Amino acid sequence: MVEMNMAKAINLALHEAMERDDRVVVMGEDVGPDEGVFRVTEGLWSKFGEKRVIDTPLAESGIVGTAIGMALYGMRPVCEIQFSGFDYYSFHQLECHASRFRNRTRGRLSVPMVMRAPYGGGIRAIEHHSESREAIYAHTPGLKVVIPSGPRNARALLHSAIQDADPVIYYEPKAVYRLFREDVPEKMETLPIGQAQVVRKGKDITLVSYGASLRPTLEAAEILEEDDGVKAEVIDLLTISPLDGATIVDSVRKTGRAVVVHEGPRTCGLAAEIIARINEKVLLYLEAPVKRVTGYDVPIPYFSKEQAYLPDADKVLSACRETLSF
Amino acid sequence: MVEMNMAKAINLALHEAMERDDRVVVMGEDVGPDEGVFRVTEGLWSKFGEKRVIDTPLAESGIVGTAIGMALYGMRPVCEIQFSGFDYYSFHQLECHASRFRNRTRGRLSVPMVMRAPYGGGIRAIEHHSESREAIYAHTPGLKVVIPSGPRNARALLHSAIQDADPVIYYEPKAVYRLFREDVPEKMETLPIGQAQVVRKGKDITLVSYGASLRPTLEAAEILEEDDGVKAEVIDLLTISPLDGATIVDSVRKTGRAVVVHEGPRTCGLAAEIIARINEKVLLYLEAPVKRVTGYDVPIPYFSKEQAYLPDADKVLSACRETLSF
Amino acid sequence: MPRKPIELPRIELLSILDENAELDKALEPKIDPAGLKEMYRFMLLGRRADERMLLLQRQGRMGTFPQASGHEAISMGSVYTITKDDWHVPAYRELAGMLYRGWTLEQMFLYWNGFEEGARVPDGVNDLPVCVPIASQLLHATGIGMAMRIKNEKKVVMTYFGDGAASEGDTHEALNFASVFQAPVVFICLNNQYAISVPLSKQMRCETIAQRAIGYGIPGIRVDGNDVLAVYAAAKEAVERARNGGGPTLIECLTYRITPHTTADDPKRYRSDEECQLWMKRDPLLRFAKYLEKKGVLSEKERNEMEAELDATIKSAVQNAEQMAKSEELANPLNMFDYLYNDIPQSLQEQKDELAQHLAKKKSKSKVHVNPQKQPANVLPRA
Amino acid sequence: MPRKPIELPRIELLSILDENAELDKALEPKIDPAGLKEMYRFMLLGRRADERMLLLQRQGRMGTFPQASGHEAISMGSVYTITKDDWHVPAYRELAGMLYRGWTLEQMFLYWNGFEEGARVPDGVNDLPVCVPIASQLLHATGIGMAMRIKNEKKVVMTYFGDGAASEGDTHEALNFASVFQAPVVFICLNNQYAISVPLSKQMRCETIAQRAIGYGIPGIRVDGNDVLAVYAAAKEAVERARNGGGPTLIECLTYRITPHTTADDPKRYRSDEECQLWMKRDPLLRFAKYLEKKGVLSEKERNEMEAELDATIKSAVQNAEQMAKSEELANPLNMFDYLYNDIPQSLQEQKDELAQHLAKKKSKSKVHVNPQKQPANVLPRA
Ligand SMILES: Cc1ncc(C[n+]2csc(CCOP(=O)(O)OP(=O)(O)O)c2C)c(N)n1
Ligand SMILES: Cc1ncc(C[n+]2csc(CCOP(=O)(O)OP(=O)(O)O)c2C)c(N)n1
Ligand SMILES: [Mg+2]
Ligand SMILES: [Mg+2]
Repeated sequence: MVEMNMAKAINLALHEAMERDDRVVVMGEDVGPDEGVFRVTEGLWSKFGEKRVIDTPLAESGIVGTAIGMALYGMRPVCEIQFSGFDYYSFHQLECHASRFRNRTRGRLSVPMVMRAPYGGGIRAIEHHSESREAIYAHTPGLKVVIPSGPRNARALLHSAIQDADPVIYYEPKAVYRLFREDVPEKMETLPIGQAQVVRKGKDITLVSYGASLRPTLEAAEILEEDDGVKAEVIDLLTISPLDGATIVDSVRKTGRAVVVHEGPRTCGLAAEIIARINEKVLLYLEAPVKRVTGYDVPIPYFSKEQAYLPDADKVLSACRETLSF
Repeated sequence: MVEMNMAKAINLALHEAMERDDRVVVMGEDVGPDEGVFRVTEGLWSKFGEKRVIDTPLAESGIVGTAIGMALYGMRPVCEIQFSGFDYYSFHQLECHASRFRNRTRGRLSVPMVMRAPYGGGIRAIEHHSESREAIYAHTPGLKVVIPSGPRNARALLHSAIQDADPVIYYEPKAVYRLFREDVPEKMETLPIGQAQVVRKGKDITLVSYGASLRPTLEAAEILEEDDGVKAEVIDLLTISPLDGATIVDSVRKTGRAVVVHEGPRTCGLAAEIIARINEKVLLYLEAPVKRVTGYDVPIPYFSKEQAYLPDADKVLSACRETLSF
Repeated sequence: MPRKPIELPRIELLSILDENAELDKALEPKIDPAGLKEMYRFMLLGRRADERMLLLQRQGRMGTFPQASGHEAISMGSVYTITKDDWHVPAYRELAGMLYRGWTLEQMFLYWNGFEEGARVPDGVNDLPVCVPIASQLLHATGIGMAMRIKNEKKVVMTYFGDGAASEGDTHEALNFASVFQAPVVFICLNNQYAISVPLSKQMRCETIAQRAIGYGIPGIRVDGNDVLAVYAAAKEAVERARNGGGPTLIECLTYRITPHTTADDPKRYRSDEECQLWMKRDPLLRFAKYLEKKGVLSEKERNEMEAELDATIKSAVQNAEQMAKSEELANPLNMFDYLYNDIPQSLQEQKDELAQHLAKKKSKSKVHVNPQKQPANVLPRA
Repeated sequence: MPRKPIELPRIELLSILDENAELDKALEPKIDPAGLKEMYRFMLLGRRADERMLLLQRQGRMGTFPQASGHEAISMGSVYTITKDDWHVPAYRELAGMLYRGWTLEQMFLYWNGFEEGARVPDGVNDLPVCVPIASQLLHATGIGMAMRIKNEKKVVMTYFGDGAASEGDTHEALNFASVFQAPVVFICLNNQYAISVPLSKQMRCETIAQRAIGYGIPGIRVDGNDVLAVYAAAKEAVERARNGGGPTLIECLTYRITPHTTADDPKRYRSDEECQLWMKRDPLLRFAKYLEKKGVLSEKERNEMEAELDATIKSAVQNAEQMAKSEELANPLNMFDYLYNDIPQSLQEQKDELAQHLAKKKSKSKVHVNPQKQPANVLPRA
């Protein structure tokens, strides 16, 4: 076991993946000598050289489009979009091609690529550097969307993403990059994509979250236990597409109450889908409406006020108490 | 009253809007002498000339980006993306700018533009010509998303969209363009954006739909009455963002049962949001889970099999019966 | 220092076999008779298949499709310069070239008739399928070329786009990436002077598309796109350069779209018939046929025999395709779920079961309610 | 016809006041003393404000921001050629030009400190605010220019982008639209040879960015970006052409980013200090100051007085900005809901109420749970 933060853990996974599989290439803006604006590609360029660690021109569609070509040719490109707020520039390449080639060619061709991007707020960045629009990718058939919440699962999931036969959007909660450290095993490990984790057992209420929102959610769960003697079960989705409905549904069947927490906008966000799944499978077990603690339907404000936009333990706490006393 | 189909009604609205307001310009690929690949811009170029009816180069981001500039300058651009399956090319311009300029400049600047695009399947077109991804725009704060269902509301809503102070995505159900004719009043009329319509009164179950899916939904409602003696209330959303939750909720409070119908993919689609709203406001009135009759989470198949992908009266009917006998 | 002009590379125009089949001997490429015959054969096959598809479309036996007639010299002249190990990344008017690369006529018919199976790249063929989103394929071609460089392989990629496609941001990004990474990609621009109804003059204001190469520091040339020898010569030079590490080339092939944009388009709305007639006379096949005849490679008699034989092939391919379309494998809507992911996710399996049940119920029912299978013809999109 | 080269327009290099302040008299633009003084004044104001923001940032009183020092000649030399009725569409290193156009120092400080109010275009100012998504603003500038043409107005748009931005598809689309519609737009490329860490050589392989103009059939020129007279001369020519219906121009201004990309960047990782030192000597202000001194327009003494006066202005602006930041109007998070739409939709009002309740509850509570306001410095993004 080695203790490290999430940025380091993702960096470790990239080193490991490039060592074990020379089809893996890393590409993006400033991923080379600069080692990424968050240092996530540290040491890669000096170790693997500019043929496999590629500083690209400043063009997101170019990055994703050429990565698709490389993947079609048998490489395993891991491309980085510097901030998720700029991946709209390449969305047509993902929707029209990365997500469709296997289906279009009846399985003859596939696009085993990973698109990494730091997402979310909380680091006092300028406009367009704090977006959380993972729902757009969850709404795009043919893609998988993975969002880690800590160093250990970040490293394991990135390996799974790189090894996956299909394109994976890997969103990195940038506020968590250096927020805390965690033990990561020496031995390389993976985690199944499409499987959520119950990270806290409980019987009274189900809290569903992922990425950066997981921590305030867990914080709230602890306060609930201390102050209210309520045992909350907390689910960390880890993959938001394909969504692990079963784990959510099983928990709600038991607790009858749920709160969903994410920082992306509310309308048509992940919480909506989760509520729809709960409604379809365990409606009659519900003792209260499922509450949403999410970003609001406005662009995340400039950083002087971003904290008011983001879900925090207090918001989750109030939502839980309202749900419990419904 | 004049009887006309939807394509003609939209064309009429464009003529009327350009006549009454010379700030209105129409721009896009083949909207000029060719009068649009669906003939929706018929007669505009010859009447208003190439300064106001602009054939653009083949570049969607260019079309939307320059339309934003025109709107910032005080024009009222109505730009056309030839098929909604290509509007991803310009999504960054909408997300980063059209939806944000008013907020960014604290109301000093605004982007009163309309982006028109034919959406949806059912016309035996080739790949990328049958998409239905309106949820992406509904998930984008700062935009409004309008989807008419027939000639009369199409014409009225387009006027409202063009007169709106903020950017409006106006999705045209291409399968409905020439599917039926309807009386349209001589006098120009508008319809409030953000207001759904109860197009069929009922007490037993609420059917919510919009765009091309409205017809199979109505068909199902009629069969329900004939064959099952069930009175279904049918809501035509007309605007999907901002969503008129109140009209839906009021109906469900009365019926206790609901089915939502749209052709876009299911996960994180509009139906999910509608279910979330119902859950938040009238959970305790529900006597059965709200069912979703939607496109599946796969790209709409090539046209030989598209009908199996699309919602049809049979699918809605089965969903209603399951909901009623739950 | 006063105002000082910078040095710029040359952009040339190339024509070898002109519209009267006059040959510029000095520039005539060396292609053996068998090769010349093969090139003509696939140009003719493409032409005849295209014409047959038009008839089928009129009979309601084929969907809307973009006609390829008139673009055969560009497709065959370029594709003939690469090997099976090289890659071919078409847009959608490369019918002749795709058939040469190993795509079957059956697939072409199935593709334009709404079956994904028509886009399944044949085993052993290093092609991408037809690409509908304009210009997007150029980045795939560039990525493939970048991968070839990374792997130190001496392969090349031949890719295609139109004059309208030249306006898309993806085209700029592809040319720049290819230039920066010296990817072995040959960019063939089919400048047929129209993007549906939009003429070149509304698409751009530069005299040639070839001169855009200057902005990427790569070689650029404009050739007569109805002159298969000129296309071949320019492509061969570019392929050799690319294969030897010389990076990408932009080849603009000037031609004219003598057909409607697609079977749903009506050119009378936006251009004169004279213009079209003028270009009809420049037909790449007529010109090439004369050359082959003069050269004693292919007599008129042999040409007619070839045509009869190809027509027979096409006829049976149509029958096969229509048979295949009825097969359980192709006709079953449930297959829409089977190829999206390597393994189908649980929630998607549930959706498949949902549709399966629905279809079963429907079969077993008398009273059926479905969307009108056929729309009035005029709702067909014209693009 | 054999291979025949086509004729190409000239692309020129222009420098008037070289790095040793040697003047090319023949090319010296005519600007009256007051004008020259004003240009220098805003260049200096921009420089001093930039330097002050750096200090504030180090003290944690300012967010991450992209430094503008070194780019003053490009910004002022170009913006000084347009009138208040013309439009100014900056990227994010046009601090000097924005201040000249009427943006207040307070706004600049507020903007980079996380307040939208810093992006509120002052009344009567025809500018767009700072644009973060690279190259996207070029299409807005082009659209504005197209609108001016439609309205038959003799106005122009001056817009800016970087050498990295030149790689974006939007830049291509903007240049092509401007060319096709002959929009009165002057495209100023700040070629400072780096896009964060990526040097020009990895960004493109063409010798100049100016030569891309050839691909759009518009005039292009490369000027010394540290020579305010050269920038002014080129911009003035382009503005006059645009104003008279001559369409867009691409002006590449060659300079160097003597600062880090932003306050979060560390250039030592990717470039040598020597390179930077070399360019420091070419500072546009030093050069311009010498010229003004020789010309007797501005003595060293006057310069120092000007600097002292500007520093005082900056000092009080900082205080004002920090006061404003505390005001209820700017500090209240609920204002995030107030400017998105002309009228707030019902569902959004409900969300506003939800947050209002939450904030109220929080105020009235002792035990508060919030996300850590401050992250460890090293999570700050470096772009
Ligand atoms: C991104 C995108 N936008 C629009 C379309 C619709 N469309 C199909 S072909 C075409 C014109 C293409 O013109 P050009 O590139 O010159 O190719 P050509 O058809 O003339 O061979 C258009 C606008 C599309 N398929 N993709
Ligand atoms: C679309 C987009 N991609 C990436 C970024 C992150 N980013 C900000 S500045 C920058 C480099 C810009 O380089 P250049 O265009 O040369 O301008 P400069 O900063 O050198 O003035 C990058 C990659 C962004 N803001 N927008
Ligand atoms: Mg064309
Ligand atoms: Mg730069």
